[in-house]
Formats: sequence, C-alpha cells, structure tokens
Amino acid sequence: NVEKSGSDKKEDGKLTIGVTTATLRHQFFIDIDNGMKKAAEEAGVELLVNDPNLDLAKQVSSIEDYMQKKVDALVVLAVDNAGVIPVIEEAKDKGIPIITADAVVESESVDTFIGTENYEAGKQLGEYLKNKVEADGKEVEVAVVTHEQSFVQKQRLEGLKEALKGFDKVKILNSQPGYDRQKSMATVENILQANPHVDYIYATAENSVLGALAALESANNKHTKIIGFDVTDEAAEGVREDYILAMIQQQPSKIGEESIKAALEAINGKKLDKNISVPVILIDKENVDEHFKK
Amino acid sequence: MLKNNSSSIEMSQNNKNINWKNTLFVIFDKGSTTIGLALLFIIMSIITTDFLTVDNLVNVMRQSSVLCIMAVAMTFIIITGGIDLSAGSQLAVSGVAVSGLIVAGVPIPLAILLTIIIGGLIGLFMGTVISTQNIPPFIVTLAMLTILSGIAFVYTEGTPIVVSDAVFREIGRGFIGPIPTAIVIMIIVAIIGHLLLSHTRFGRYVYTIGDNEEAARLCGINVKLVKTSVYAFGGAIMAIAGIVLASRLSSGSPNAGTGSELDAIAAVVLGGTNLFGGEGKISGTLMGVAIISILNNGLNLLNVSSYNQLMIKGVVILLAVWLNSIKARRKASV
Amino acid sequence: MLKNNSSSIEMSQNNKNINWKNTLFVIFDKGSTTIGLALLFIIMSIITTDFLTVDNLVNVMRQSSVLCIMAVAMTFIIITGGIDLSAGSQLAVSGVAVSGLIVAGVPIPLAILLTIIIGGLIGLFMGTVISTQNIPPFIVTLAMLTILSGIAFVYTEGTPIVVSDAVFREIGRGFIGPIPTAIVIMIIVAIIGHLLLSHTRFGRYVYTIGDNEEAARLCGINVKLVKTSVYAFGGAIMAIAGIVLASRLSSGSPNAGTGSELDAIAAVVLGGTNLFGGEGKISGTLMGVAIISILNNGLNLLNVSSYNQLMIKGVVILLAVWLNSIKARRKASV
Amino acid sequence: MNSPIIELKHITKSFSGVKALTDVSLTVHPGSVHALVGENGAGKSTLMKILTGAYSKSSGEIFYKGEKVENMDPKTSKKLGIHCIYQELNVANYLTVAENVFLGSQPVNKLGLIDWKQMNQTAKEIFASLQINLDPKQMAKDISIAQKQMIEIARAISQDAKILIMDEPTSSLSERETEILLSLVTELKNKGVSILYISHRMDEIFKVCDTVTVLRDGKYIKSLPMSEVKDVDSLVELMVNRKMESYFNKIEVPIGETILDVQNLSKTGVLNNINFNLRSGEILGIAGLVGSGRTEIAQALFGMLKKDAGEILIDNKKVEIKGPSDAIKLGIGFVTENRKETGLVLKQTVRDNISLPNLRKYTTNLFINKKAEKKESEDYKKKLNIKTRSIEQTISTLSGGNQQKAIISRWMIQEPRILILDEPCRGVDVGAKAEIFAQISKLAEQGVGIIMISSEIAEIVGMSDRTIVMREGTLAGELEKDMITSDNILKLAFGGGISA
Ligand SMILES: Nc1ncnc2c1ncn2[C@@H]1O[C@H](COP(=O)(O)OP(=O)(O)OP(=O)(O)O)[C@@H](O)[C@H]1O
Ligand SMILES: Nc1ncnc2c1ncn2[C@@H]1O[C@H](COP(=O)(O)OP(=O)(O)OP(=O)(O)O)[C@@H](O)[C@H]1O
Ligand SMILES: O[C@@H]1[C@H](O)[C@H](O)CO[C@H]1O
Ligand SMILES: [Mg+2]
Ligand SMILES: [Mg+2]
Repeated sequence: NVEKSGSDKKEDGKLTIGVTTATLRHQFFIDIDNGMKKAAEEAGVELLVNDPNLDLAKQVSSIEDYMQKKVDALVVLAVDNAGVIPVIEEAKDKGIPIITADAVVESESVDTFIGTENYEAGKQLGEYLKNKVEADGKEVEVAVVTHEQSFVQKQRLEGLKEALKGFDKVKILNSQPGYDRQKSMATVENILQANPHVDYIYATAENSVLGALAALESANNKHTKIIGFDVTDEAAEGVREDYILAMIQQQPSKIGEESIKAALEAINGKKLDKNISVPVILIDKENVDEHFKK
Repeated sequence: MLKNNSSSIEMSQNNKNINWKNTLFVIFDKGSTTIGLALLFIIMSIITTDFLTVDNLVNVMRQSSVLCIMAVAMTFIIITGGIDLSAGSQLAVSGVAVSGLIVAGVPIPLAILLTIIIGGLIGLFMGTVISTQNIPPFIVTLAMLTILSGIAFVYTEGTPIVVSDAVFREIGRGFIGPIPTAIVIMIIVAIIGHLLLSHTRFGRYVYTIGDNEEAARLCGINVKLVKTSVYAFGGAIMAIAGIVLASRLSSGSPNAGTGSELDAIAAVVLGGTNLFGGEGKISGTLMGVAIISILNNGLNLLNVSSYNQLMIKGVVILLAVWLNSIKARRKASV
Repeated sequence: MLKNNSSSIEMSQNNKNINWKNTLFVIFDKGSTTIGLALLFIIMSIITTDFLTVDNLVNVMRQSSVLCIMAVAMTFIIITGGIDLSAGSQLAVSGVAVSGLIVAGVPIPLAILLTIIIGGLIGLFMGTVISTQNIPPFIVTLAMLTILSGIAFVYTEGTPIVVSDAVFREIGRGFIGPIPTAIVIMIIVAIIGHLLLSHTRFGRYVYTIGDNEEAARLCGINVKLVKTSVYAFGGAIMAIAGIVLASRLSSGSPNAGTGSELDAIAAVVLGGTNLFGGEGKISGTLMGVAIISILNNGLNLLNVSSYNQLMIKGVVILLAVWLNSIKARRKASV
Repeated sequence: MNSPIIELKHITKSFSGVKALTDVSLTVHPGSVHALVGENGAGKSTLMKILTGAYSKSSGEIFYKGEKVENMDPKTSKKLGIHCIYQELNVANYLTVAENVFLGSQPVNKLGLIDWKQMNQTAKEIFASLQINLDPKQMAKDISIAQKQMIEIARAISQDAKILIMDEPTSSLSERETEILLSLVTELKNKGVSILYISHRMDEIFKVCDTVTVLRDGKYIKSLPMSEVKDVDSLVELMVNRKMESYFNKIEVPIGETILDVQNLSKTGVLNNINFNLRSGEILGIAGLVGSGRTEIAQALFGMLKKDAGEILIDNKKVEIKGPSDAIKLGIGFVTENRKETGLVLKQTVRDNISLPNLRKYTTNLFINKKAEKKESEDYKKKLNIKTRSIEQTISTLSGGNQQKAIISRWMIQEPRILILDEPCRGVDVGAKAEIFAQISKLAEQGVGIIMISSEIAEIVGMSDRTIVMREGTLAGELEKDMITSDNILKLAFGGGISA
C-alpha cells in the first residue's frame, strides 16, 4: 500500500513540500504562510501546511506524519530550537531536505536557515534607542513586556541589551510577562501604576506591542513610547500617532517565499548556504508611510 | 450551627471577646479565601507604595472586569455541577462578532444586542446538548472550545478586526463620572448574578440541581430547562465579557480570551464554589477574582521577573487556600 | 447485564444472529466511545490511503505514547474524584531533570531512576496537601502547574537542555525488534495500570473513595494514604511520560508538555471515566487516547487547513460521544 | 361509596428487560388510608414512582378522578396534588432546612425574589405543629437522618396534597415521632386527603390503614379492607406466601466474659458520662428517642467521633480508637443507620459492596482472587435472600431493603468480635428481618458481642439480653432481660422512673 502511494506520486509528477509552522494565530506567521503559498503556486508544487500552535510534541508528530506521506522536502518553523532535532535528523536520514525558517535549529541535518537574525535586529533597535537617548540627553527607564518562554523573543531582548551595554543613561527593568494582547495590556497598565514616568516600553512581539499600545491609548499617555517588533496596520497607526517610537519590521512574506525557493533548490540537489538572512527594516515616523498605506 | 455553638460557649466566659470574634467569623465565612485575600492585600500595601492608591485600585478593578464577568457566569454553571471550557473561545467569538458587525456598519447598540443574542444562542446549544443528550459538560464544552475558536479564525482569517469607533471604545476604556465604564458593567453583572442566584427560585433550582439532581426532578423542577437556561444565560454573559474585552483592545481578535476559561474557573473555585456543584456564592467568586487580579498587579508593581512570577503565583494561591482550610478544620473540630 | 438479556431474547428467534450481535455488543460496551472510535477508524481508512498502513499505525501509536502514559496516571486520579492540572508541567520538570542529570554525567539508568523518584515526590507532595489539608485538587494542581513550570524555566533559564546521547534517544525513537521502544513502554504502563486498578485491593479502594469517601473510611480504608499514593504513583508515571518525551525530543525543554494535561483529561473522559469519580477503566482511556491521536494523525494526513482542523476536531469528538450516548439511552430504555 | 381518586390499571414496568411489576392494578378512594405491603423488592416503591411520574411505565394506564393521564411526570403529578415522601430521602444538603421544606416552590415576594422571612416563619410553624425542634436556617447537611425524614414530612404537609404517598416514612423514626406521624395521618385523612402508606412495621398498618393491597414479586395479590384482615400473621402470610414461624429467632446462648467496657464516655453537648459493658455472646440493645445520642455512642466506639473524656476497654485493656481502621483492627464492625450516605458504594456492584472491607481475605499474592470473592458474596446472597438478578448488578438498582441486607453481609463476613448495628432492619421486610435476626443470633452463639440500636421497641424487646436506654445524651437506665418491656423503655426514654 505504501509503495503504491509512493508510485502514485511519481506518476502525477507533482512535488510535495511539507510545512510545519509555529502557529497560524499570529499575523506574522500568517504572512509567512501567504508568502509560501504564493511561491508554491508559482512553482507548481503541492504545499502541505500543519499548525501545531506552539505545541512542541504536536510539531514533532506532524513531521512524523509528513514522513508517512513521503514529502519531498520539509520546511520547519521550529517551536523549540532543540526539541525538533531528532525528528529532523530522522527525516534527513530518509533523504528529505530540511529547510528551517524564522527560528534557528542547530543541527548538521538542516540544509539552510531563512529568516531574521533576531539577535542582530534587537541590537539594531538598541542602537536606535541609544542614539535617541544620547540626542535627548536625559536618563531613561525601559520596561520590558515579553514572553520569555519564546527563544526568539529572548534573543531580541538580549540583542537590545547588548547594544546598550555600558551605556548608563538607560536602565532596563525586569522583564514582565505578556504574550497575548489582553495580558500585555494589563501588564503595561500595571507598569504605569508603579512607574508613571517610565520612558520606554520594549515589547518584543506583535501582540505585546498591540497590548502596550492599547494601554497607552487607554491611559492617554503620550509620554511613554513603545519600541518593539512586527509592525501591523494597527501598529503603524500607533507610530503615526506617536505612541510608538520605532519598530523592527521583518519581511515575513519574503521569508515564506525564500523558504519554498530554497526547498525546491534542495530537492534538485543544489547545495545551499547555511544561512539565508532576510533583512529587516527599522520603521519609525519618518518611513512608516512608505511601508504602510494609510 | 457550629458557629453558634462556639460563640455561645464563649458568651458565658467573656462578653467582650464575643462580638469581636463573631464579627471576624462573619467576615471570614463569606468566601473560602477571605483570610488569604486580606493578607495578600495587607502585604501588598506594605511592600509597595504603589499598590494602595485609589488610582491603582481602580486600575486593578478595571483589569479584572472581563475575568469577573466571565466568572459570574461560570459560577452558575459550576454550581449546577457543570463546567464551561469554551468560555475563552466564546469571548473570542463575541469580540469578533461585535467588531465585525460594527465595521459592517451596524449601529453600536444593535451590534451589542446581536452579539449578546449570539452568545445566548451558543449557550443554548451547549445547554441543550448537555441536558438532553446526557453528554458530560466537560466534553461538550471542550469540543465547543475548538469549534468556536475555529469559527472565529475562519471568520477573521486570523486577522483581528480593528474598531476605531470612539463610542465603542468607551465601554472598555471610558468613564461614567469618576468610575470606569467597565467597572460599572462588572458591578451590574455581579449584582444581577447575586440576586438571581441567591434570591430567586431559578437560583435556588440551580443549587438544588447541583446538589441532588434527582431530588430536584422529583420536586417537579424542570431540570433540563433550568440547566439549558444556565448555559444560555452564561453564554449571554460571556458575550458581554467578550464585548468589554474587544472594546478594551479596540479590536475583535480570534486570539482574545484564549485560555481565560482556566482563570475564570480558578477564580470560582478559589471563591469556595464546589467544583462538584451544589455550593457556591457570587461573593466568593468576587474574592477569587480579586486574588488573581491583585496577584498579577502586585507582581508587576514589584517588578518581579517573569519566571519567578510563575512560582510566586502558585505559592501564593496555595497559601491563600491553605490558610482558609486551616480555619475550616479548626471550626470543624470545635 | 443488558447484553445478556437482549441476546437471550434474540436466542429464541434466530440462532445465527446472536453471536454476531453479541460480539458487537461486547466491543461496543468496553468504553464510552467505542462506536465513535470504530467509525473514525473506518472513515479514515477509506478517505486516505496513507492511514491504514502498518507503518502509519505504528507511527500513530508511537506518537500517542506520551499522551497514553499520562492518561493512565490521570485515570487513577480522576477515579478518586481528583484531577491533575499540573501534569503538563510535571512532564516539563521531569524532561528537564533527566536531561540535566544526563548532561551532568549521571549514568542514564540512574538518571531515569532519579527522575522517576523526583516525579513521585512531586506527586507525594501534592497528594499529601490534597488529602491532609482538604484543599480541592483543582486548586492544588493548578498552583503546582505554575510552580513547576516556573521551576523548569528557572532551572534551564529558558533554554532547552540538549542530550546528544544516542542511548537515551533510543527510549523515544528506538525499536525493540520491530516495535518502537516508546510503544513497549506505553503498553507496559497500561498493563500495570489495568492490573493495579482492576485486580488489586488498592485499585478497588481507588474506586470506592471516588464513589463514597465516607463509606470507604468506615470500611477501614486509609483514605488519606490511598489518595496520597495515587498522586505519588501518578507523579512517577508522569515522570516516565516526561522521560519518553524528552527522549523523543533529545532534549529537556521547559516548554515541552505544556497544555498536554487537557488532552490527557479529555482522553480519560472520552474513555467513559466519570469526572466526578468512582467510575472508569484503563481500556476506556486507551480508546480515548486513540480517538485523539487518530484524529490528529488523520487530519494531518488529509492536509486539512489549520482553522478547519479546529472545527472538525470539535465536531468529531462531539459526534463520537453523542453516538455512544444514544446507545446508552437505548440500553436504558430496553 | 365515593368514586376513586386514583386508579392504576394493568401497570407493567421492566428495567433492562426484567419485570419489576407485572399487570398491577390499584384503586384509591378519597379520604382513605391505603396500605401497600409486600416483601423487599415486591415493587411497592416502583409502583409509587410510576404514580408520581418519577418512572415512566412500560405499559398500563393511570386515571385521576376518572380521567386518563397520558404522560405522567413529577411536574404533572405535583399539579394534580399528588405528593410523595420517597423511601430514599431527597434532601439537598447544601440548602437550608427551610428551603428543603419548600424545595421547588419557595415562596416569593412581589418582586419575584425569595421571601426568606416568610419561608423560615412558615417552616417554623410546621415544625412546631409536628413537635420537632429544628432550626429552619440550619444547613441540611448538618442534621441527622431522622431529622431529614421529618423535613420530608414537613414538605409533604406544606404542599396541601390531595394524595399523599408515604414510602416507609417511619423507618428511621423512633416511637415518639412515629406517634406524631400516625396522628398526623389520621388528621389528614379526616380532612379528605387520600394516603398511600408503605411500611414494614405491621402495627402501624393496623393502627391507621383502612384498606391494604398486597404485592408479591411484582404481582398484584389482593386488596381488602383492613377490617377483613384477621391479624398480623395472616397479612404476613399473604406477603411471603408461607407461614411465618417466628419473627425474632433469638437463640438463648451462654453469655461469656466482658469484652467491651465503656467508662465515663463524654462528648460536650452530645454524650454525658456514659458507662456500660458488653459480654461475649450478648446482645445489648440501645433504645431512646431520636437525638438522644445512641448513634453517637456507636460513632465514638468506631472512632468516628472524638470523645472529650472517658475510656474504652476491650478485654480489660485500654484501647485508643482514632479512626474506623483502628476499630476494625480491634475486631469491631459497624452497620450505620444511613446506608445511602455512609454505607453504599452506589456505582459498584452488589459483590463489590459485600466484599469491600474483606478484600484482604481474598487477596493472594498481589491480586484479588475473584473466584473466592464471588463465592462468598453468592453465599450471603443466598443466606440473607438478597433479591438481585446477579451479584454483578449495580447496587443502586436494588430495592432499599435488599441494599440493607448487602451492607449487613459485608460485616458478617468480617467475623467481628463486636458488631454494632445501628437500625439494622431499616426498611427490611418482616420475612427478611427474621432471617437477619437469625443470623445475628448465630453470631452471638459464636461468641460475638452485639450492640443493637433500634427505634423499634419490639425489636429491642424481642432480641436483646440487656438494654440501655438513652435520654438527651445521658444513660437513663439499664434493663436486665426480664425487665425489658415496652413500657419500661418508654418510661426511661421520656424521663420517668420505672417500678421494679
Ligand atoms: N432503577 C432500577 N433499575 C433496575 N431495577 C430496579 C430499579 N429500581 C428498582 N428495581 C428492581 O425492581 C424491583 C422492585 O423494587 P422496589 O424498589 O419497587 O421494591 P420495594 O417493594 O419498594 O422494596 P423495599 O421494601 O425493599 O423498598 C426490585 O427487584 C428492584 O431490584
Ligand atoms: N453533624 C453534627 N454536628 C453537630 N451536632 C450534631 C451533628 N449530628 C447530630 N448532632 C447532634 O447530636 C445529637 C444526637 O444526634 P442523633 O440524632 O444522630 O442521635 P441518635 O440518638 O442516634 O438519634 P437517631 O439515631 O434516632 O437519629 C443531636 O442533638 C444532634 O443535633
Ligand atoms: O518567532 C515569532 C515571530 O518572529 C514573530 O515576531 C511572532 O512572535 C515570535 O515568537
Ligand atoms: Mg421500596
Ligand atoms: Mg441514630
């Protein structure tokens, strides 16, 4: 039976790429997904997408299921940078090329990584803040709303801290938890209670930014500014209205397109670079209209 | 009864002691975690100056409004011996619905009304399945958790629906006089919940069913109807919570509310409601909500780092309940 | 009981029919969702050629091993009338522990043994609090959910501990003969669970406590000891699940296992165990696990899109239980 | 004669294919007290549940004042004025006593809110009329089973019922409450209420009933005016279909050493300085009114009630009994008065319920030897004539009396040295009672010391070698064998002296 379904595939000659994403409940990953779909359609390959919704065990299972389906290549947006390694290696041993995207996975079996260098992007945002503070000439406090359980978000935080290392005009407070909007909003409201004059809030992902934005809007607070990651239309509006100072915009749909292209090249036996970085854009009031329509 | 006993024993010994002791008993008897809440409040007031300010207390209350509204509905459901695991998804659906309707041009009051009706219908459906098909509420609402979430995601394609309407924002962010609108809504819901539960026949039927369903049936109570109504009422209230949340966030997101059912259940159980049904009070639930909200607020105010917050939260909740359980045992052994 | 009846009625009419009907009855009587599971299996086999292959069935079983081991422990806990919301965090803690120990150079068998002991001690602690302090299991284990998760994060600082040891990997990914090791472990745990629950005094006491705790006490059963043992035993089994998971992932991650407690509880309840205690079977739980695992596998094989999976999963679970509830009602009305 | 208010015609009811009632008919006239008698499992409760709509019938017809009622359910029957005090009490433990009285029809004010004041007041009045002392605001979980029974009675009165069904209303009541209840029955009858009265206590039937219907094995046997019933024996003969030799199979056995000695046992507000002893082979009766502290003595002996003072000696050695498991280890067995709450494990089988405290006995190696377990359960099923299709049946489907027999077997198998029986024959029919008493006698013969608490004075008189009588937590007196008479017990229980 297995043999037969394998030969079926050869007959219709269509290639299959199996994708296991991290979650499809965030705009960022939805955008990656759209990029992948677009590229797959253009190339005429069949795209299978699985959404474990941040559950590591489910992600591992989905890769195992893809092996059952004998996909021609795998694209992995790892939920956890270590836990997927054994199953990836198993797949690689069966001759399936492995493309990772968004989150780096340290393994010999990975053909390439496509995505943002989050540590670097965090550093870039840190440099921006440093310049701003130097220009203002005042000491500032930065509160952090993040999901420390996320590897990527931790890198963003570490990058920012690295850029501000030894710069004594910035004091960074302990990280406070915020992943979804509701929780992030409450966290920021509470931070403002303890520290009404806090100067910046560093929100390390899409929904913590939007939660922080809701809190500032709701409090009519124009003193505190947000810096963060992942611009959406709502966030762009926040930049225009001066609630947000600056944000890193990744190029999710580009990440998606590049992943599929890389997968195809790997299927065709091409040797890939270990790292295909997709550049980020730093968005502030200056350039926001360029990238986001009003 | 026992309380009376012990106080009447005191009576003969020392007359001054009694009133004080009696008063304490009354306060500490309301919910299951009164002592815990009181201690938490006192400790927070001492260790951080930011806690005990009018501003911050209003802030905590406003933050807790969504949870509180949910927890009121959950109290009814749990007292019947049921549970609603889909509450979080109901929040998402109603947030998405009200936002979608407003964006589509439906006038705000009508959009709100329609959303509450949708919520009621969702509850009606669940209640009917639970009471007529004899399927455990846990399974029905667990299935609805994913179904409703799926509906919210399919409807929005995963992208939140932004509502820029200033009037709509007032619900979650505005004020009525000096009091935030969300708090006013929460108080109204809590009062209605309390009156319904403790002072109407319907409410007493809710207890009876949770305590002894057979006795309820034999006394001529229409058990199926009451159960179904509880879920339908619950659905309408969950929709109100969803609307307040959407207004606070100025958008209807299919992610909003996810997982909050566990907080709501925790608040209810912390408040002394028996998870097996038959026992519980809205006043207890309010205390449970307060504990959870003050804890979150306090940990933020104290700038405790995120991993440590996890541990501290657990320990505090455990201690809060434990303190009351000591009291309960001391009472029982009097 | 009914089975005998109805078959004896048939008996007089047609002798050939009986055996067939009897067999069906036996199969359909085992768990609460047998019909649902059977239908699910048949439908999956028809609509996708990838499903009914030896390879894929082994694959599904291996995937379900962690959930299954958890669910066996959860069955005991739920039958006593308890619940364990911290199961997912226990998985994280034991995964992190076993990985940490191995990386620190502890020999693998010892590391595994120590981890199981740690798991047992965690369970012992919870069981003691629950049974001696009279705090609802829901609250105790909810608090432990965040405490244990916090511990796992603080211990690892949020970074998974990678175990490169090939021998350790064998547990979750290796084979004993043609059968994956994880499946062998799962089967052993299920058999031990079944024997303990259905064929020993301890198991009987578990049921009795869940049904009528006072009657149990009056029959001389040490209720506190049995309850505490159930949680301690449960903790040890959860640790085994955590070890298998860590081996499958070749790493101990503080994120691993999060949220899986709900799947485990769902499997147990789907399998016909009464969430209020006193009733349930390991065989039913296995069926619940099978439904959840086959559903996940099948939807992946069919490449159903993410949001639709949510809806379909919910609907299938509801239908599976509903089919059985119809049967149950038909039985009752004979 | 006036036309019937209720007619049940050709009622058949089966559970899972097994018939509990076969073609039973019954006619009830207004203003009469109609007795329904039969052995345990004869179908009395089932028939009444069909009348109230608690069960749906398999076939047959129900007529109310000559009009056929199609779909009877609890709501409809309530509307028709049919009210039932069920055998298994229906009390919501976490509601107040007053609310339980008005369960399902709590009084409300103009705003539709519960009128607590009126409810408590009315409850208080009803309690006063029943001469019972109950606080309406108390939680129902804190009261005794006898008090719960009184709540049910109060509920029935508050309903203004036209037809009142009483399914063993006196099974947990003592003499005084029973008297009150019986006079209430007569009073209601005089007001034109029809009463269906079920009891295993034959004297009550003769005292208040006008007509009697006998059921046997789910079948209608006979209806006749009480005036045509010769005596108890002839009625019992109709029920059991044989001649009863004797009701109390007491065997006189030599009484041995003192095995239990209770000294100065006290518990504030409940027990006051109680002293008594028990010898091997002896049956010690404990009599007294409801609430007099009889159950508490048993509870203290079994480690369920922490005593404030006093000592317990077994074989002249002081023992510390901290809980039931200590008591069991010392060879004490205890059949509680409230089988549903403290005895039965309802979701389990008859076999499970019988073997529960005896599992150690069947455990070989690690596992339970199910064969041995089954065999012994089967034996007791036969010995006590437990009516069940199979010992693998869920115990909740057995009739009340048969459940009681299963609980008693549980402790007989244990072979205790001291067996405490609190209302052992609650709900047990006359035939089975005789069997149980025979077994108790046999145990005494083997040297077991037996403490028997009973509210039925006849049982105390018929069975005990010695009797202590409790009054308001104190030991009012002790009666040696030849002094145990109904009169003496009552005098002591009510606080009078006795003439030697
Ligand atoms: N829910 C049920 N399921 C199955 N069998 C039942 C059920 N209820 C009653 N029965 C059976 O019906 C028969 C009649 O029971 P019923 O309770 O009417 O007896 P009864 O005359 O009231 O006896 P008792 O004097 O012991 O109360 C019994 O054999 C009993 O086992
Ligand atoms: N749970 C309880 N808490 C406090 N007091 C109680 C409790 N249960 C009973 N009592 C009190 O203890 C006393 C005796 O109780 P109980 O009625 O059980 O005695 P009894 O003599 O065994 O009567 P019977 O066996 O006829 O019901 C009563 O005054 C009663 O109010
Ligand atoms: O890795 C992801 C993405 O980079 C995005 O920012 C959303 O949240 C993070 O967890
Ligand atoms: Mg009966
Ligand atoms: Mg008593």
